[in-house]
Amino acid sequence: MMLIPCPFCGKRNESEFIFGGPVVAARPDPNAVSDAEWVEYLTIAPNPLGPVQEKWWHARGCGEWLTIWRDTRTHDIVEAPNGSE
Amino acid sequence: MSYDIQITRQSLNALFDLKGASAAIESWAGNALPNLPDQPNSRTEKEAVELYHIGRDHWIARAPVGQEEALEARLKPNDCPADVSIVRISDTLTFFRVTGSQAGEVMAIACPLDLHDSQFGDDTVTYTDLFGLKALVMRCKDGYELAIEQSFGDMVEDYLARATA
Amino acid sequence: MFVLLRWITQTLCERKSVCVRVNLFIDEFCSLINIVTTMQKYSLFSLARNALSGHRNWPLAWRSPPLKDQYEVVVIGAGGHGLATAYCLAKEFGITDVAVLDRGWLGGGNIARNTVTIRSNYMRDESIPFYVKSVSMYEGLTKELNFNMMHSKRTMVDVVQTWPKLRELRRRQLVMDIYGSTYEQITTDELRRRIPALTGGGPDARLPIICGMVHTDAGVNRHDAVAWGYARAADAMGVEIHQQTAVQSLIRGADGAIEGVETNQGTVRAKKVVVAVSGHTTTLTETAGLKLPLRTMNLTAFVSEPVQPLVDVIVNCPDSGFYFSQSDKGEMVIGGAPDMGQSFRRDIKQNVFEDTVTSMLSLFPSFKKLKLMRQWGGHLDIAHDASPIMDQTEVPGLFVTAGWWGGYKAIPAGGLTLAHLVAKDEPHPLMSSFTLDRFRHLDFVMEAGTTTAR
Amino acid sequence: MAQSNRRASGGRIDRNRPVRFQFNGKSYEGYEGDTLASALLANGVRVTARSFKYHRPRGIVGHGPEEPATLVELDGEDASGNRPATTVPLRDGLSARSVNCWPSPDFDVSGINQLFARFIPAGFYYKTFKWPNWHLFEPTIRKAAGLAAAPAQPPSSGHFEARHAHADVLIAGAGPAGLQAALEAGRAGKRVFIADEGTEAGGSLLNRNLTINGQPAMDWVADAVQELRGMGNVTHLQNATVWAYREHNLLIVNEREPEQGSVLERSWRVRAGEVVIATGATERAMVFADNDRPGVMLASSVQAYVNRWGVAPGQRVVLFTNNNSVYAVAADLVAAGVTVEAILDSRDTVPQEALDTAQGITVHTGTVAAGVKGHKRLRAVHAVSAKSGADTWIDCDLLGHSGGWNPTVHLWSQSRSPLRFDEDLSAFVPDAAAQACRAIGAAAGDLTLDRIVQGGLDLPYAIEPLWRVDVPGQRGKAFLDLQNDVSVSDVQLALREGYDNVEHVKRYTTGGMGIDQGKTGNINIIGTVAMQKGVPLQDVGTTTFRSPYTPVSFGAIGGLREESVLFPYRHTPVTQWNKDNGAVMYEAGARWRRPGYFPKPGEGLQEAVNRECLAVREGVGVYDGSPLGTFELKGRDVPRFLDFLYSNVMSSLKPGDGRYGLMLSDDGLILDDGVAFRLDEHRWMVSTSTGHADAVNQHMEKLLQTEFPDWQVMITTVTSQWNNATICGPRARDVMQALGTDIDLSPEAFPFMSFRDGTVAGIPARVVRVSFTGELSFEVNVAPRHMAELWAKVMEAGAPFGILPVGSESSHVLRVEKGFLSLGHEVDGTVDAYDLSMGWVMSKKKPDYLGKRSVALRREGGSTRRELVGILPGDPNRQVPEGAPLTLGGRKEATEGLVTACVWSVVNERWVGLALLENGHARHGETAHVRLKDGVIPITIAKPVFHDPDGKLLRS
Repeated sequence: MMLIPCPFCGKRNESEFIFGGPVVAARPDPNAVSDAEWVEYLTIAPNPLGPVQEKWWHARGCGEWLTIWRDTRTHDIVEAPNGSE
Repeated sequence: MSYDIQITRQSLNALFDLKGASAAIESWAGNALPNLPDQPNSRTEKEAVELYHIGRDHWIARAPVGQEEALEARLKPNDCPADVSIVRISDTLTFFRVTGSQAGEVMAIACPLDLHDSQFGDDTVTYTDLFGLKALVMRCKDGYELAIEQSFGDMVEDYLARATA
Repeated sequence: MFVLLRWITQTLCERKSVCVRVNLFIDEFCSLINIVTTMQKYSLFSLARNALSGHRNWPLAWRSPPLKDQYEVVVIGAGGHGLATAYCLAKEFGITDVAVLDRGWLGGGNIARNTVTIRSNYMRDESIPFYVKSVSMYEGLTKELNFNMMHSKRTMVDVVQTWPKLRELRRRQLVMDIYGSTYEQITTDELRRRIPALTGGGPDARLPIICGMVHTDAGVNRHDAVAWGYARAADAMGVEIHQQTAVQSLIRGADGAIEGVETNQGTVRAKKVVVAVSGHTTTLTETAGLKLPLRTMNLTAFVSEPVQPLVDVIVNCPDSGFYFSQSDKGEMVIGGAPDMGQSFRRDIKQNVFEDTVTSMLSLFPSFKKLKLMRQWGGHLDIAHDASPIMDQTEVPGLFVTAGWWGGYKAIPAGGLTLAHLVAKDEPHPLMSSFTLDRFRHLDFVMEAGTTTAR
Repeated sequence: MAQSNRRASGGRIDRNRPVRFQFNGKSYEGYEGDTLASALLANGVRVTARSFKYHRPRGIVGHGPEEPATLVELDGEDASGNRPATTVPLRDGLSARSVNCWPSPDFDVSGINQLFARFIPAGFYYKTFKWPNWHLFEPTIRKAAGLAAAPAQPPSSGHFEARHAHADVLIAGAGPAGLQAALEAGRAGKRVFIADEGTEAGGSLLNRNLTINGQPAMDWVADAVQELRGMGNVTHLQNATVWAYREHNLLIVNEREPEQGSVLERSWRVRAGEVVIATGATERAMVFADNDRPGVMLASSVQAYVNRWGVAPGQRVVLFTNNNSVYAVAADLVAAGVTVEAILDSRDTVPQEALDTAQGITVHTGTVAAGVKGHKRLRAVHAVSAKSGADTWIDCDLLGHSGGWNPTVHLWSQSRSPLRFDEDLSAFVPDAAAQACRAIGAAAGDLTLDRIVQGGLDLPYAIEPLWRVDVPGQRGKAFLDLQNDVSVSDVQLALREGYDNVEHVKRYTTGGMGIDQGKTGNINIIGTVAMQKGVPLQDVGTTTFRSPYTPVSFGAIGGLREESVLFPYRHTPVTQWNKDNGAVMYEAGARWRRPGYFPKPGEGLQEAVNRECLAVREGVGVYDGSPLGTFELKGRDVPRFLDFLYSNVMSSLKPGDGRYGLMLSDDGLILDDGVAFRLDEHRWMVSTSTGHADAVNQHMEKLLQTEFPDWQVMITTVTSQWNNATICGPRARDVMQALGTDIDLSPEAFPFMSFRDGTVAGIPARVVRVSFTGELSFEVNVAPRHMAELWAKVMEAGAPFGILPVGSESSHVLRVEKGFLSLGHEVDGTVDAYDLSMGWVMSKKKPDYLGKRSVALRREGGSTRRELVGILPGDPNRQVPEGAPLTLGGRKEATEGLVTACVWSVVNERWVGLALLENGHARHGETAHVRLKDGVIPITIAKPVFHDPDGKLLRS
């Protein structure tokens, strides 16, 4: 069980959170993209052997949706890698 | 009971859920409420009305059930502007008190939160995980007060009984 | 002689119709000779004979030949699927110039860390025939590979605790009937008779037991033996297995097609490369600029201390979210739900773990004094629709088998169908629904609500 | 003779408190403070077990959790299996039995296996038992395995507990290093949590005769414990094992017999700022022929029994070593009046300080123990000079051996911190930390007291590794893993056959896979592999250390949650009424339990359901609809939000009106269906299906917070602020009148799909006109505080009209008769709105909403659709099982659809059903075929509505 930093509450036990999936590309205008682009947006998620950006919901806490960078090898919560926001 | 504690299930409270920017809420209902707590997960009180700051742009006002109508009349949930949400939720939460010398130990069974004085002060109030449910936790005289979604009331009473069997 | 025979068939094969049969026959024949000639037969007698010579004369189960710089086919991953595929390439399709590369030790992937549940109780027309085939292949594997897999066809029993689950399982049963896979409902009394340790789930329980479902085709076996048996048989037919040979990237030619792999032992060329590395599929395919709808998760399991025989079936409790069987060593091998979130960390999540244990104790209260002995986790990659992917990718010559969770039960048929795909460049009928093509129009294969037993 | 090996004095036992216990049916006496092992040794019991595979006689080898040989099964209240005798505290009335031997370890029938040993080498079962098939042999093999029996019952009294704890520093181990660290952190005012697996603090000091600043080391321990007890910021647990090191510095501690009335064991989940691993070191065995004979013991264990338990496990002792620690053992033995015949040291030169410690004792340098005499009790040791090969037999009744020391790095390794092989210690030691943790003391490789506590005196450590004794011509098995009977020849066989990775060796030989997880032997397996392959140990590497460090009972892990509280459960104010009125309760979604049906005495499901359905169709019924998810939405952007969320248009709703809608996921799958009402300009009420309430809430919050942070929408969950009694049926309006309300109930004033606020039976209520049954319905919503009262009044007011409570079974029948959608039945992840003939719900006007593009894309793909149809079994009295497949002509082949529901229709007086069928919409009137295992049922395909097709009734 991890300790997840909530912007409102501070570090809290993972059991207070619900996993919300990895952060994927912004939703494109469905009327402006090709079928292939639309399918890629829906089905492709980053799956790195290392830091991944993901969403968590503080469901049993303040209700905040938050974003963290987590290293998939160690589960350590890490700084955003260079080049990402 | 193998732990030195008392568990008391409380009757109805008057509860109102308030959402919106603090300025907006203050300007609409400021006089009806204590000062808005500025610290996250902290509480203020004025004339038996308590105000819990339990989320971003999110507060809960609590008063004795006897004041429910009066408070509602002052908060006017149905008339408040678009950028403020006020909803009566008195029936949605059931409150318990866990008091006694070993209250802390029973809370340690119930929830993962660090309730040490250095981490969890007298004016702290926060949502956390309690027996796997979302619950409001705060200190009270000789122990802790917790609130869970009303429909889980019987279950939590059952859990607490087992925890202290 | 092997070569000669093949040559004869090639020349013979103007008249296609005969050709196929002859060819198959020849392949059979050759591979048969192959095994017999190069692999020492294991038997009670060979055991006795070797005992007298102090077991000093057992040959290597597999060779460690030097790594060549070129092969007809390179299979990445010496796990269950990789080894089975290599074996079938040689045995079924006569392709023996095959190298299986693994960054670690053979059989060290998920096949080294799973709960060996073999079953075919699926729900969709796309899935059931494939798993029926795989289960039957497993049953013959000990003899085929001359290696005791200790296959134990001990049936799986579902403990049903909610009506929606029963409805789902009944639906599954009715479709399975069509494909000759067995599934039958039994009463709670019968259930408790077959599993005496199942004393929880009574009328006052949180989820009272409603009934049981029995899947007699299900079984368990010895996972290491599966890896070793395939490795030994494949090796005997000329397949090379290279351990400690880490593939760092895939090489594409100017035409975009696959050309080989870059390894820590140097470059290896091949016109056909198979990626069979559950969990790490995308890590490799990304090096070829390929995007796949896969995410890697961690599925954990644990075993109890070994105890005297107590439960002789696979117990699956979909409503409570756990399943277990008792190994021949006496350990209860227990599995639960996967962790949330992507993970390459083979470790158990305490909360997920506690939930699984709690569920188990509520149905098997006498296990409270049973002790946890060991726990572990394994990586698996889950496709967007949670169904497997077996296909030649948009990179010509690059094949993937991925998205298996509970891929253990799929190893024999998975190896067969993948070898078919690689050898013939077209999907095997049993796997034709599981190509990447299905995502082009979001035609997901939703194996909705398969059991917790993966 | 009672306690023949008990020394006259000494030991940390209470000689005034004798304890009676039973072992394999014989009764013995020991003292308070004994372990089962020390008591057995005190009583001169030599053969205490049989081995797993060959059933060789075994004795006690160790003194702690490392014990590989003697596992026992406890009877009675503390029934549990496979317990190392060395970790079982002796208590009055304790009754223990050796595992895997019959009738007794002294005379064990299966001992015969020893004769066949050569035929059953490592992995023999992979090579045989194939013909005719494994099933023939499996039962026998299974019976032979498995050690102890599983406890037949849960503990008859008491319970387990799991709790959370938080600490600045967690210290694993209360030996000298751990106590030292605890004192320092405690004095610095940190929150300290120190746990130790032993019954008493002190660690290795308990077993040794050392001094700190001239005082007995145990005095220093006593003072330390005393000081810690006085600190409010320190939690100190003994008999508590830190068994797992998880991510983010979460460690799990198993506390046995805590001082808390009825708590049997307690599990602590400790979240620590820093972790200090002070778990000490474990002595490793020497590997030589017959090194498993009773009387062959770890040297440090001999020392422990003499010093801590006042037991002399032997009278004439030979010690065999490759390192210094044994010389201190010799000194303690001499001091205790035990004869040390000789020390065999494999090293050619022994450090002088070591020799000085053991003055007067014969030391044979460059000499090894090649083998031993004695089957059930040791008689002599075969001493062989490594150089000259000269050999002698030395008579003795005990051989203490030490292959050196391994830092106990299990927790360190579990933290995913790497190990490195230290050449000086010839052992794996902690390398760089991967989490906020550090190892100290012996666990870090500081193996002697002088390096741990200031003023501590100890013999400096030195070692020359000897991974196995290899004397030509020496017969007998040399064991690497006693518990699984793995010998050197097994490992050699594995390597010979190509299983040359250490993981292969482990799996092929099962070495180190026992309950002790190879605490004494693994390193020797690695050493043997390294020797064989001629590579350094570092390159061979270790096998993974996995939790738990020592076995933990599942009860302790599970804690309290069990039986009725396994999963959360919810109730409405009517739940009790339902039970009191004989409802059969079902598990509904979202942890609710709802009434399935209300059978009268002697009535079956079908009769009860028919009765309830008739009431609704011809009179009136009522059900508790409280569990429906309900949300209040507020803000300027609610309309555009709902338009994005639902597939149809909601923004056009006028205050007071509502609309049914579908929510899709963005890849075009149906998430949920429900109703949205506009309360006023900026306030909306959204209701969801019971089971998806939480999911929809998460869905909405995720969109608003992560996709549209600027949109002004505020969501409040009011599921439990509103309960409702839904009154449905032709007489519903009459019941409402009878209840009394200030709301004008006429269809004109109060049409379908609208709501009104007012009072019902004097209770403030919001009445909503929706219908899930197809009949005229009033959903009377009130605050839960009034629900029980309302329910009672409804039953009372409805009585004259024959009102009946309706369970979920009847709701199912009623909605099927109407062809209303049920997510659990008709929606299984493959169908879309068009398949359900609900194309009208897919807005054409809106350029974009969740799922629109994907549904279109999927349809463009042209794959055959399975469409919702009604079905009428050819035989009106023949029910079709739900889920039954439809196949072309009823042939045994791939399905073309399935029956999603089939119910007895009270209005049609026949079985009717719904199905998903390929191109079903175009096939109304045709015949399709249900394929069952043993037959075919022809059915007629029909429009999926069997009652009031134009919906006149629900609008009435």
